[in-house]
Amino acid sequence: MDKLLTLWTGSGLFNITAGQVVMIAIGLLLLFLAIRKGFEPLLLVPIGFGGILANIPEAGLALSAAENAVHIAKPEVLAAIAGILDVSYEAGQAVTPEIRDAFKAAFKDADYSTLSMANAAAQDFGYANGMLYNFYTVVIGSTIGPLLIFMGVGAMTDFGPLLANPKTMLLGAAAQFGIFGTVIGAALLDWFGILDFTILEAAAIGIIGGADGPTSIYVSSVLAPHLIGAIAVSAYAYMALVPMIQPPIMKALTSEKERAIKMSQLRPVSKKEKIVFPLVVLIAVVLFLPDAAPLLGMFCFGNLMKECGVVERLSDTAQNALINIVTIFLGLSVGSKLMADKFLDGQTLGILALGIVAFGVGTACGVLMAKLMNAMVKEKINPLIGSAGVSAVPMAARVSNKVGLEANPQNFLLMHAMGPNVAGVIGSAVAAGVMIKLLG
Amino acid sequence: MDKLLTLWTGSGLFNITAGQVVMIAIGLLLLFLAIRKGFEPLLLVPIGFGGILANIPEAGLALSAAENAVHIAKPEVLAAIAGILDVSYEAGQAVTPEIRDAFKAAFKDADYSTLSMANAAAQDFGYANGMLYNFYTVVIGSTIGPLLIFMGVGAMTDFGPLLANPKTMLLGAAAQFGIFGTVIGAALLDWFGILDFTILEAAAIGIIGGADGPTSIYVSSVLAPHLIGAIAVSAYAYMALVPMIQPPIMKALTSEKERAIKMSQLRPVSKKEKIVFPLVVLIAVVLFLPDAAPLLGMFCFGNLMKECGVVERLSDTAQNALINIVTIFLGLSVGSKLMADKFLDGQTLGILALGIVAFGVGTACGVLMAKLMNAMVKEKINPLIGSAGVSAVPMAARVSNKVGLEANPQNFLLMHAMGPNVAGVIGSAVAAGVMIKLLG
Amino acid sequence: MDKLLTLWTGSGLFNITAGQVVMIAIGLLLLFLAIRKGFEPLLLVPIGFGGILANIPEAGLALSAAENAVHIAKPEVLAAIAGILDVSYEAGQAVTPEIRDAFKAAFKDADYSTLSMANAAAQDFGYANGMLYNFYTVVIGSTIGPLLIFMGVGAMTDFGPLLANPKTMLLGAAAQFGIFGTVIGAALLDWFGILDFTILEAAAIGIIGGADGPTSIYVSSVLAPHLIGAIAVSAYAYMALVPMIQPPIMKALTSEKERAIKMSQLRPVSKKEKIVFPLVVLIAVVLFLPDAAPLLGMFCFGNLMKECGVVERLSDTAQNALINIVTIFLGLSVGSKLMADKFLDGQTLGILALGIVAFGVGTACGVLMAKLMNAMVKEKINPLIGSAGVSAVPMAARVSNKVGLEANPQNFLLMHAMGPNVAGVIGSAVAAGVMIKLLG
Amino acid sequence: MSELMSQAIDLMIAGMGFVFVFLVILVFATLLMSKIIGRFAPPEPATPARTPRAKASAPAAVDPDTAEAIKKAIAQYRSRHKK
Amino acid sequence: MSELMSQAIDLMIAGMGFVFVFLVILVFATLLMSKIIGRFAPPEPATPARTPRAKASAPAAVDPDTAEAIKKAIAQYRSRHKK
Amino acid sequence: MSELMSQAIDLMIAGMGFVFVFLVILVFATLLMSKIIGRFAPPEPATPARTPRAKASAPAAVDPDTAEAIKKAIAQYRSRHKK
Ligand code: NA
Ligand code: NA
Ligand code: NA
Repeated sequence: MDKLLTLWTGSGLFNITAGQVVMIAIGLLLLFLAIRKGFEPLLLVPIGFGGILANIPEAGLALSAAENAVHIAKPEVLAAIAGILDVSYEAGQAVTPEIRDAFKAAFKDADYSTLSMANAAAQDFGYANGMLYNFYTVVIGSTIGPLLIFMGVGAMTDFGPLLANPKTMLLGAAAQFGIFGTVIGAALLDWFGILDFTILEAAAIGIIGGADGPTSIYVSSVLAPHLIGAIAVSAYAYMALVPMIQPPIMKALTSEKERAIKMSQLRPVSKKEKIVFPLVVLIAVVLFLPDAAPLLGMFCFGNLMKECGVVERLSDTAQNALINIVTIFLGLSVGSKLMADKFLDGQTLGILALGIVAFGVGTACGVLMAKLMNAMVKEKINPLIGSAGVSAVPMAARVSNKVGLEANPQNFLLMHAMGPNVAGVIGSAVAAGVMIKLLG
Repeated sequence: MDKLLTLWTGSGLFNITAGQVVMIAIGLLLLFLAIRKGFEPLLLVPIGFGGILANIPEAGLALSAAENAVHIAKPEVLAAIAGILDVSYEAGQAVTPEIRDAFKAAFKDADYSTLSMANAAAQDFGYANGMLYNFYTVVIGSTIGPLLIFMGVGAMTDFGPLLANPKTMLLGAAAQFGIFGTVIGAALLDWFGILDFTILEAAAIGIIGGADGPTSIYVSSVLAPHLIGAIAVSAYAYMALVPMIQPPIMKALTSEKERAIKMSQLRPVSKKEKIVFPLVVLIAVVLFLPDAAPLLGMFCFGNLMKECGVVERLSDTAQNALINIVTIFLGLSVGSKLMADKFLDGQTLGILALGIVAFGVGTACGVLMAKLMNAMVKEKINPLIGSAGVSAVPMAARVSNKVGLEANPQNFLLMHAMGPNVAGVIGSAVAAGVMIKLLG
Repeated sequence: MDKLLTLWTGSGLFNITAGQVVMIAIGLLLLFLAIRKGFEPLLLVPIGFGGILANIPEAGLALSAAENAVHIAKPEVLAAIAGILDVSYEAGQAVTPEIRDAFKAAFKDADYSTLSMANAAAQDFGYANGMLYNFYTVVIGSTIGPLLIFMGVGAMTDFGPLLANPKTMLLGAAAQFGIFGTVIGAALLDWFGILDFTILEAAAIGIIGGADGPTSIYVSSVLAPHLIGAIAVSAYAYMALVPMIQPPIMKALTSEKERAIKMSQLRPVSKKEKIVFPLVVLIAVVLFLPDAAPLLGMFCFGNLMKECGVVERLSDTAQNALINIVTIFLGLSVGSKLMADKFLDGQTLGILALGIVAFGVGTACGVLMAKLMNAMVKEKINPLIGSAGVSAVPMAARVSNKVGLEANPQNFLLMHAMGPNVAGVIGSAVAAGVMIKLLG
Repeated sequence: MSELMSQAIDLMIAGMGFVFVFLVILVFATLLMSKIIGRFAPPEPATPARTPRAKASAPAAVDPDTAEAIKKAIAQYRSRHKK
Repeated sequence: MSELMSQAIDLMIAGMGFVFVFLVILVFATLLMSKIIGRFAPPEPATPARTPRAKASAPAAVDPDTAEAIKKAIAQYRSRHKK
Repeated sequence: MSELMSQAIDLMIAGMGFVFVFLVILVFATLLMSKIIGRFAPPEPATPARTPRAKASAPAAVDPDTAEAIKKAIAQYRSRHKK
């Protein structure tokens, strides 16, 4: 009977909190959006599932050994950990909610060595890190996960259209206004007292405007790891919504005549140019922005493996087995940050609201930049390809093509839009490097 | 000459012990069974090979840095490690077998922090963890290996037959008597003074009755890591022997007429049911047994990836590259626990003896449960499918089919047996969760 | 303006050193050789790219957290690390080049625990290990990378030709003179005061003569990790140059008549022999050279998986996904050792000079051994297959075939040369084991 | 009765009890799920139940000879492109 | 103006400035590269620009039916040889 | 003679000695193995020795054109189903 009681008091039904119920519902919603609505399923299926796992009461899958020990709260263990974290707690003292909060605050503020010691102490008493906590530490904490995804994306990217018309890179630059405009937006929310943000948090939120999943995860893991769940969900959800977000903005900012501009066919690009281009980007990174080296370095490495033609084995693995393995763990790791007490918060709503602003501003600036370029050069470009500069590869380029076809059924913009589209990836990685340099 | 002497005194021939010879022979036997007899080769080839590697004299592949340092026994190193482990040893003192035993005992009892410090000290003196020790720590010590295998198995499992006839789940429940019956068996051996077991060891041995490799490895890594070698070998060997173990029991407990019962064809199952089912299982885990969350969570995640149809890339990787990579390392890691001084022990014989009891009891209870159900409901089920409830997917289901065909050549039970077969996987994962909850 | 200044003073252009420029040029040269000239591209593309990444000024991708902290040199951080490393530095003191050198020397001499503590302290202040430093630690520092490559190579190796004519193993033995002759060569350079080497360095350089990439990386990671970059580059470059290095030596040591010797066709080899052979090698390792166990153990494991025919899934993964993933990381990790201040050194030139000697001596000894064998046995072997004993699989065997065809257009030596070719792999792994046993 | 024996019996009661409770709940939850999906969802082309994991009886849409030929072609293709 | 707002504006100026400088330099570097390669390198059969990442419009060298047949053959082959 | 030189010579003697001893033993062990297997085992269809690792000369059971066609089909199939 004793044992059955243990089972009952340890069950989810006995322990579940309202927050966990809500978060599990959100996890199921993400799965629904991914599976039925096709919202970036490769990431949102693992993220949604990881979110559910992270909110299983008593399982502690997303907690460190020390956090699990504090949750169980055996007096002697608590006392040992309190000593390390410098929390005032005596063995035997009642465990009030205030004491729990003191521990939580201590975990948040503790430095690397202190956390290591607290975890080691908890492991001495037989507690273990949760599965998702381990995934997060290895895949995101070390920053390796987003970098490997970036390598794989590099190995899937064709810079041909960009090389055929390099000046479209400027569209990819302009669209990064979405990033920095959103930082201003966060600062405004803070100024009006609606929400509190630090500059680190504001910058991490801004990167949603980069419309690039691994860049968002990388930057937020460096600048504001506690927001990574909300930022990643926001970034992937709005990337999936690009076909709904962008067209109204594109149409509002362009005339029917501009949208019907036909662009001349792209020149063929030689194999050699494609091989040398990632090295040119790399050298530019070396000379101007070392802090973008991890992201752009891995991206260029992936692209070089693809284009050089002599390491097909490696390129194929980077595009398949490796990126798939990393995606599974990356998604579950991001899901581990969807814990109720960290996610259900005003900041999350702010992040979702700012995310859509970010996409909108980026889209608008890309289109406006195209119009500005048309005012200065002779050979006109169709301003619709400007919106592709936000990245969201290849969805945004397809949107440009589709809106272009509506204006002129003979107007195929897909190839022309791929140039700014991949330039947007480079642009947001550069923006990420600047942010990390100045704030990190 | 000096150097040749070093080579000779460091050679295997000079140092090999009788125990190592026996264990290498056992490793070769496992390879023979796997390669020539087809005994679960995917696991037993790496386990057998790992077992040989672990018993190479002087190589220390399965030892930690500190254990390797103690084996070499340079006085100053030994003194440093003795200080950390609290063994009484003075630098310069002769290294008697008693002192070696004292170190071994200290390693066994030491907590996490102490072991880390001892290893760090040994590494300061240039010793390194053995290759297999590292594999074990990363793959099994962290519990990640069995969980990833379970994810891959989930991605290969079709719950269709179970969904078409959910009441066969009860057969998968009944067969878990094999697990708990074996725990009682171990307690009996202990009671009669034949062998000594703790309740943790008894529970870990019982899980052999789950007839599921990764579950066995997961549970024994949590409850009794020192027995993992014997338990895994026993579990995989008896799974391979299912076509010999089960039929006599099945025939003894059923009449010719019962064995000839024809079951009606299974209804078709819709794609939606298959997508939602892993989520239903997950919610049940959330509500009732959080401690089964790692195992069943990963299993359901794999199955959802397979069924949802939108992440084929990930599902394919989970079923191929990832599960294969993990299997290689998991097998070698289990093999690392086949070291002579830990494996050649009365307990191992007890585990082998109890393992076959476990399979037999599980088989019998599955069949009897089917007969009990027939006594209560109108639509009869063929009791032969009860034995498939032990798991051992898909071997046990094939055995049900084969014995059924012997009784009635028109009687195809394979699909009907797959239901209890996969229910047995869920059942033993639940049993694993209960054991870990109550004892872990 | 302040921020723009930060960006400028943090840029590569502002900080780059002449050494870094040279190293980036060397990285580009390696890429050129790999991509245009086909020099072992699978390794040299990642190594060359990793070399460029490692030399990005200010990015610190190949540095540990503590080294990065010392590079940035904030007084309080420097003081904390100085305390751990026992460097005399007071917070606030000016950071002179001497102090930097004192830190560098301290990093080089520090033991495992001290380095861990220094890194932990740096992480407390927010510094992180560079990406390539992490890759190196996980893939090479743990020795796992080269071992997994060796497993994959084992799974791609066919011992058939060797089994058909086992006495050609002696050619693979003789060619290892290249290894030990090079050690003597390094000792000579040291004796004449041209360069300084320790015996560990000399041995690590010698292993280039093994003409086997993973063996070279494994041995140098154990004996002389600071030389791993130069040794790996040298080994792979000369392996690519085998078609230029070997023929003149082969022709100089053989007469036209010897080169025209036709060898009788190899007997067919049964499947069983192929399955048992890796186990025979393993048992020989067990009995005679435990220190070769990691390398030859993994090699035999890979080969057994291939030949046994019952674990095709695992064999296929070992030959594809797994070896490709490891190759990517191994190459980048080796590249991380191409940092200017460690690579641009007289020793590197010495290593390049000794490397070609190693290949030449190995080739010559293989050919001479074949002639010696011809002097003693009746059935003549073509001495051209002796040169294949250096390894460099399968290039060296192809060279034997090509030179043989020049002497006699009906003379197909490829199959006969594959025997000594794979024997050379075993031979250099044995030599590696001896070196590690006697010096490691 | 020894300490271990009583622990083992306790464990069996709690364990088997829980396994049955869990799977009985799962039976009802599954039946409920199928009913709900059957009622609210539009009928879709259902896939007949197939052998899990083993897939031994996969529908032979391609005859073994063709599969063999393709297998060889793939092997040959790989052998050329693999290192 | 709040501290955060001034930081955010600073970040925007530095960030957008830098992004533009970087990409403008990259435009010129790319043009230069293409010119150099075009001048010094022998003409080679150029590949026309294709859709990156998506590869949706890959040239249909094989008709869908054939691809489907091969897909099935591969699936069937795998199902036999996979565990 | 310098310290290093004498160490190097020692290493050569021990090393080459050991390499030869090991491989000579392996030659005899291999011959013995083949003899035992040949005597005790029933004759089986033997595979002729093939090029290891390179596999360049794999038997051309499928002609290159077919392989090319299949390669294209696979590439096309992948391009549709890959992200
Ligand atoms: Na972007
Ligand atoms: Na089971
Ligand atoms: Na060699």
